Amino acid sequence: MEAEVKDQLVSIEKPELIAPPNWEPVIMGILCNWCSYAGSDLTGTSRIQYPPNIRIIRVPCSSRVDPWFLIKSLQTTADGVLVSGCHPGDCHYISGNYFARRRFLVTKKLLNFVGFHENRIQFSWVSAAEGPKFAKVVNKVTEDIKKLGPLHLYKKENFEKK
Amino acid sequence: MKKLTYFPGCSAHGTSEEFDSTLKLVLKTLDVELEDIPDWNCCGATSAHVMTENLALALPMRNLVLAEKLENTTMGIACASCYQRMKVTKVHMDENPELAKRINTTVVEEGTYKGTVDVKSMLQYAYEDIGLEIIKSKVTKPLTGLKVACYYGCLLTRPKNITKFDSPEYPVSMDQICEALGATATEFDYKTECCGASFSISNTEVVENLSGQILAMAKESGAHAIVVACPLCQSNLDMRQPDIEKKQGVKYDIPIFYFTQLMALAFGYPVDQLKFPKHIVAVEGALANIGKFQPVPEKVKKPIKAVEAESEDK
Amino acid sequence: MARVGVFVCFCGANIADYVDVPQVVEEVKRIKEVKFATEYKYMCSDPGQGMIRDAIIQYKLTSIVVAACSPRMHEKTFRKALSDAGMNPYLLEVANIREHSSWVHQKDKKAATNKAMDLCRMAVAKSIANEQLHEISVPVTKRALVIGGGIAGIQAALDIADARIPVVLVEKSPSIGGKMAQLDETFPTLDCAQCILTPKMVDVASHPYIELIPYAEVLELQGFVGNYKVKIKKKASYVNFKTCTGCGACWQKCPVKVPNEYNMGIDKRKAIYTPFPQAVPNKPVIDAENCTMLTKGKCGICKKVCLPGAIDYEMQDEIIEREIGAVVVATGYDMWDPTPYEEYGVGRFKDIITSLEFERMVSANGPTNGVPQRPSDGKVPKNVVFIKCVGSRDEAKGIEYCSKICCMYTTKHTILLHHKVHDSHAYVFYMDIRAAGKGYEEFVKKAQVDTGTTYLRGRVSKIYKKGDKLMVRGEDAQIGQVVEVEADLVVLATAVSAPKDNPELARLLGISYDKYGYLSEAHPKLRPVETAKAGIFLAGCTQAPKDIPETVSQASACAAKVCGLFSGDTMKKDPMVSTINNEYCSGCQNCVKVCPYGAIITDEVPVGHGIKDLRTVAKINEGVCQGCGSCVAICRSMAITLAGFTDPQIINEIVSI
Amino acid sequence: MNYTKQIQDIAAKLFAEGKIDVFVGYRMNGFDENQVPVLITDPQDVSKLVFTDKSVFNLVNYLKTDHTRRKRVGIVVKGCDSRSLNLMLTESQVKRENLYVVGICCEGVVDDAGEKMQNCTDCMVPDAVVSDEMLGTAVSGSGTLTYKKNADIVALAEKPLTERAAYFEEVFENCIRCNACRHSCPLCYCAKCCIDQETATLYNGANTTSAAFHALMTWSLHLAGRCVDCRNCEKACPSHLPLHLLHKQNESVIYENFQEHLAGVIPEDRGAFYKYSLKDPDDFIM
Amino acid sequence: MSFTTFVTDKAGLQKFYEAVMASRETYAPVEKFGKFDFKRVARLSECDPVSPIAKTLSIKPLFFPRTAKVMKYVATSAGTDVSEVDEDPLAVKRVILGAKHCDARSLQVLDKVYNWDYIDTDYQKRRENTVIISTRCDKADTHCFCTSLDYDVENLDALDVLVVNGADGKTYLEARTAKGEALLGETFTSDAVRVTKEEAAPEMKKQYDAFAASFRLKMDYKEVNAKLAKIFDTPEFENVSGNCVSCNTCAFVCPTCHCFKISDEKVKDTGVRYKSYDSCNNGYFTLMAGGHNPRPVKYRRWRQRAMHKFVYYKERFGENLCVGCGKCTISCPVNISIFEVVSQVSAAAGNRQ
Repeated sequence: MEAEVKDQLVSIEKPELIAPPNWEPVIMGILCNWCSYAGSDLTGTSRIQYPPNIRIIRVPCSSRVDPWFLIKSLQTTADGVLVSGCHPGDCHYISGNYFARRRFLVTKKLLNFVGFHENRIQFSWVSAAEGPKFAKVVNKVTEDIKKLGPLHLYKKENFEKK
Repeated sequence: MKKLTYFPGCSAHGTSEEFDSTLKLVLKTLDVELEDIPDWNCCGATSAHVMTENLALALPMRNLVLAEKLENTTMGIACASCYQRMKVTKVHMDENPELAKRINTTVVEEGTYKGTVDVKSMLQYAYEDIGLEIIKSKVTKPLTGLKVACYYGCLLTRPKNITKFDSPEYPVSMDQICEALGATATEFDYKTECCGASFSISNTEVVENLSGQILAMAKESGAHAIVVACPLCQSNLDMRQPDIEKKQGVKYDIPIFYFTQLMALAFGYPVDQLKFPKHIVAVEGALANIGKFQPVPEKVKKPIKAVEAESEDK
Repeated sequence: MARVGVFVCFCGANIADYVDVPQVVEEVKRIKEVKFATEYKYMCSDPGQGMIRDAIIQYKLTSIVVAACSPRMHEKTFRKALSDAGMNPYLLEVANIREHSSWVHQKDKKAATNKAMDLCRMAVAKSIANEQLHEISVPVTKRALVIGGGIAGIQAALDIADARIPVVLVEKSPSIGGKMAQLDETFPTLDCAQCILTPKMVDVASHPYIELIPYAEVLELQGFVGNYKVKIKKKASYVNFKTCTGCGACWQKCPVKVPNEYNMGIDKRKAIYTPFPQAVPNKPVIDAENCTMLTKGKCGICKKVCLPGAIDYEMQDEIIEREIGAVVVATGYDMWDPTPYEEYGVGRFKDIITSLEFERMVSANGPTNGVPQRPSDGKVPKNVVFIKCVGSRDEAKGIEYCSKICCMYTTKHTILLHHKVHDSHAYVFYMDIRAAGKGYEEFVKKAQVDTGTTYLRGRVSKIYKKGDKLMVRGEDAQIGQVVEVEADLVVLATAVSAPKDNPELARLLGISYDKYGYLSEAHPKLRPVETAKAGIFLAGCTQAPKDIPETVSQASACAAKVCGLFSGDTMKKDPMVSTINNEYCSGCQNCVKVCPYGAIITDEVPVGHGIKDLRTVAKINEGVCQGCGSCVAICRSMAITLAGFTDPQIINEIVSI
Repeated sequence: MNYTKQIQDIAAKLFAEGKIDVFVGYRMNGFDENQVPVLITDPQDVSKLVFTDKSVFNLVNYLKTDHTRRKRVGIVVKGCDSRSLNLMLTESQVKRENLYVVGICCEGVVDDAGEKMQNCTDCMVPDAVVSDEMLGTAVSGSGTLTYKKNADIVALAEKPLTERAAYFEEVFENCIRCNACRHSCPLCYCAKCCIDQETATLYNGANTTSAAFHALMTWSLHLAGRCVDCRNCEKACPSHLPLHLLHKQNESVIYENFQEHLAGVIPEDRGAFYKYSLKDPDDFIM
Repeated sequence: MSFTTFVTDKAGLQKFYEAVMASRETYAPVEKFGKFDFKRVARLSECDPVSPIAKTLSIKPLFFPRTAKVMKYVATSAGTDVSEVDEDPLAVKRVILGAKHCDARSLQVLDKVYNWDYIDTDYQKRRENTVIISTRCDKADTHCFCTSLDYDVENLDALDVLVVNGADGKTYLEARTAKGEALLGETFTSDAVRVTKEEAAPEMKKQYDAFAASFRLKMDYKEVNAKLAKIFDTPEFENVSGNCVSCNTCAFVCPTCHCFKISDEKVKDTGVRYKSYDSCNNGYFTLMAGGHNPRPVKYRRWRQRAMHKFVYYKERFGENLCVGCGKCTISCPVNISIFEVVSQVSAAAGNRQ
């Protein structure tokens, strides 16, 4: 029995909380329309398989991503977030991803500072041609977050999570 | 009294002794004191850089490190080959500090390379640091009437990004110095052609061909003499001249002067101090033109930039 | 209360094999706002679309979710289906359950189904916050600006004007014609450049839809596609073009002689001059730098001899403003200056000339009446050496690219030389002969045979003077030897380089340029005529070196683009643009800084609360906005909304799973 | 540090010359050593003005209220205050021509207990960077500014994640969401704070820990690259929360990664989020 | 009914507290970030029953929480399922230690509004189930003025058990209500001495007199009530509100403010409705759905605050909506004192007459 308890997954930020059996993380993926969303479509068209934990939201550009969306996701439904945009220099809107990059770094460091594991907030540049890379990124993020366990910090405590 | 760090090089005490001694006379007039680099060593030319890069850089670096101890900002080098090796080493070291650190370990007992000393050929020093005005002011016996072809050779101005001095293909600095001395510089297109260099010993025929062309072009330009700033050029053009004449069946009789010899002459030093007897081709014929006639005032050579400007006026 | 209809697609077996579609339908039916949900084999088919149309009407739906393939695939199809049913097409949301679920989770049907349900729920949640959007129509000023009056600008202007669209053609020099007007004959057909160009020049001058502004420069461009405002500086010509008859008395009597640019300085022109006899407009201008009347106040001869009294020494530069809708940039090219080739003696030897100088010499209306002469002594050259790639393909001294036209024009020059000086002999030093083009290779082959030109593959290492000859020493790589050619004249095929004013022009137009100074196209393959800025197009060598046929093609392509842009009274535009809520905007103007398109400007609005004062707020020009959303995320006051991707929409998606 | 006399003279002169409508300064609170901000409109009240090391509150905050808007204002600013004023000017919130700025070469102010405040001991820009008139002699030496990383964030960053999480959970739990932090911040001038707008209140309107987390995170990110470390927020917080931690954390990330200036030191500099560099760190992105 | 008074020493008081904690859920001031807030405690060492008044938040949140769940709902196509929230954690039987007199008094004031036209059952239940043990302050704080208001601080019956540290070194505990009497009876240990009220009275009076003499601030609330009622339109409000930064802190820390807002939070199909504090100093407090805002400017909001506390509430319920605790002044970032404001405004009114 004790061994079983040890095997159980705990939340990295709150080790006193144990994940329910067969717990699967939810990852919020926010992708820019022109590169990463197209890349994720290519992953589909190429039938490259990846874990089913990610839920994808389409935005026009990574610069549309308000840090608010990340905070909101982590507070409500997600155990981790992935934001993906065009590679530097490839932004459909010329410079959007450069502005986004600064915000992302500060947001990530701040959330980490107040207690979130840094792997819960991840970023990637995926171009429209990088279907395999998108699968790789999702694999990595899912693996990382599975290791971290469920997120409990600042969750709306009254809502049952699936 | 200006001070100048001096790297004589091996030839200064051998084949080009006249270069060395007249240089010292000239600089005395120009109020420049030479300080020899203590315990200087071979620059590595011409064999080191085809054998090992390390050695080719380490030998000049030792000289540079030693030169830095003298606290002068400039090092003057008589021999064009020595100048080339030093300058190449200095530029490489300054551009690549990592390399400098690595090469420095070889000569670490002499000190650390700092890059504080600039490397200049004596021609460059005379042209840039002394200047035509001062040279002109020291002339007591102008060389009026003497027509000279200035021959720079391959090393003094090339490669351009290393030497950063004068035009690599059609330099004019020596021409202007000669004009300042009162001589006339002829329009001479073979200024930077190859003289055959060290094939002088191993394959004399090459030198005879190449230097032969230079002599022929000089003759065609109407020059009485050729002026050089490189010991090897001087020896090839001078020493091989009789053979060339024999081969081509042409009588050239063009003496090959170091520019310092002409400077010393113009500054009024007696002829017996100028080591003319060391020359193979007799100088008297050429020197006889001095003062013989007022030259038709050919268009005076303008500085490099003015030449470009002139070209627009077709 | 929203009434959402959900349509889940099988996509044949593509979705149905890996996602339990009926279960997805059951799940979405549980959502409060979903009033109708169904499934179908192919939603994109006509019957599928019909189902959507019917359901909209029957269930009074207020927004639609289609769960199928990627929205990048069929969003437009389904939007049309909504339109057909009388519904605003932007009330559609697409849940991507194929690319994002069935195709990527083929081994786990349960997980794929779960994910498909979540994706549908997210789409439903987003659609609840969807709003009716309407295509934006931006009024268009149907007038085009063409910058540059070379063959590219002339062609573009004529093509646009022939479509009855007014064109403003701005040319820097006193006459249009450009480089082509300096050419003698053109490859590969050897027709006379003047003969084919001058009719076009005259057309420009007489075309009712073209306003020609010569001797002028563009100063400023403001606005956005369809609605630009341009400021043009018309330099003072000191000649009243309206009264001038073009008789030429003035320039015949003018005492001041200056090198003639048109003839590459080979001969002289006067201080009052027309650039060349066929100039359009054929009116003289006074060169203010050299005219002694204007510089020193002495002379005034031209005024005395001008019977119509067209000379006006007091004339000032004039600023002309025009409202235009599109811009064609056709500023051409410059010849590269070969001065760095010191080993050739460029600048020292008078008998080394550039190819354009040669072109002028062999031109029938040129300074030497069509017979080449040595600049040094005026003798007709017999041995002429042509050196190609002077500057081109030379990283050390010149530029990296191939100038594209030199091979062909040098071949042409050998022919022209042969025509003009029958006993001449041409030598060509070359690296490669690049003759890709219709009839080009044949032209080169024929020229080699007809002219007997000696082609030497190799670079020239030195040119020196021997007597009155130039000795050209180079390598003949095919025999592996150094060769020396005794030449009377050396012609350098100098590279084509970008106009030196291009960077400044690019800055004032707000477009980009490459490291050489050529203006950048929007896409190297698929959008070679457009720039990144909507409504600005490129024609000719200002984008990259080109020959005349290519230049003309691109100019006509520009014209087609401009005509397309002007095909309606307004331009239609995607409504996914940002808008500002004045009530919340604090006027900090940070959005102005981050907008990549300069679409945000400031505006003054009343303070309100009975206070009689104005405050500054941001204002978005929806004609320019491309909908990236940078400003939305940067706005601390959350005063900016990006239609289609509003905060409530995205937050709804986040909290709906 | 006592500029009471000079400030009274300046204010009196400005009123006499008719250059200002209101002067924003400090007065004694009337019963102990502490001071309160005062907005003086009557020239006769000029004698109430004081300035000592107890003049703590950042007065730039008052430039966003109706009492000063559309008026000509005289104001006293310390180093940190002047930086926030600089940002207000850059962000077009006040017009320079409407201001008469009395800059202080600030030697640091003290808290209620008489101890020098932490932001003063760590102060990198003690002298006012924008002023019409400076009082005192420059405190900052010549030479370049060296960045002092806040000791509190260094200590916290070294702690294990779980401890940090627990610590901040307590911070957010003790937040009563009165929003005093934001109202006392001179740079929170939005017409309606995004946290109070419908989109936000729909999910975070209540005063829960979760909502406090959301509000403080959003707030500190909106001040990232702009916070001038005047600590008005901490002074206002009824729960004495260590709010500076969030700001200093952002400031250090921005300073170390983007090589930006400190907020408000350079005129016309809007802060790190409103520009970018091609050299920004990219290694944290996959 | 007469209530018991006990006399004991410090140790006895501690024993009493420990006994209370052992038998009931107990709330007491707990320090966090230098500020005391009433939290549930299990051990005496966790809390400080005599926390300084200037650093202690009020007990109001224990009756009127900063955020309370009103209801919970699940909305699906089958309909909307509304359910009561889970049991109220504050409605159990409990004891509050270390409450101040002003805190206790505030509940009496609040009772009026909570039992007015609508009876707030949650509040009622919490009140009924709570026993308040209050230690009388020994010295007034700089901003205290409870003795100047319309209640008898000495004989206050808003608290259930009074604790007084007598000048003689003894500790007096007096039950003031039946609830208090019961608690004392249940938990007080035998080593304390039971005395009559009269016996304890001199020492307690002495302590009270010393306390009452320590007040810096004194005013005549009747004069304030009367004058304020007449000067709704005085420009003086504009002056006194000049340096207010509208931060809302005063309302959030005030033991008598009771304005709240309602908000929903919904994730997926499930939602919760919350009731949370709000403040009349907030510019959007009175913004109506139609867009009209009757109090768009700061001085009007300030006037409302002052008038509500000293005029309107008094008119409706006969009490001042202020207990003189000074918490708003202490918390105010710019030290605006409600005392100063009302004094200044009514003084201005005096000048006008």
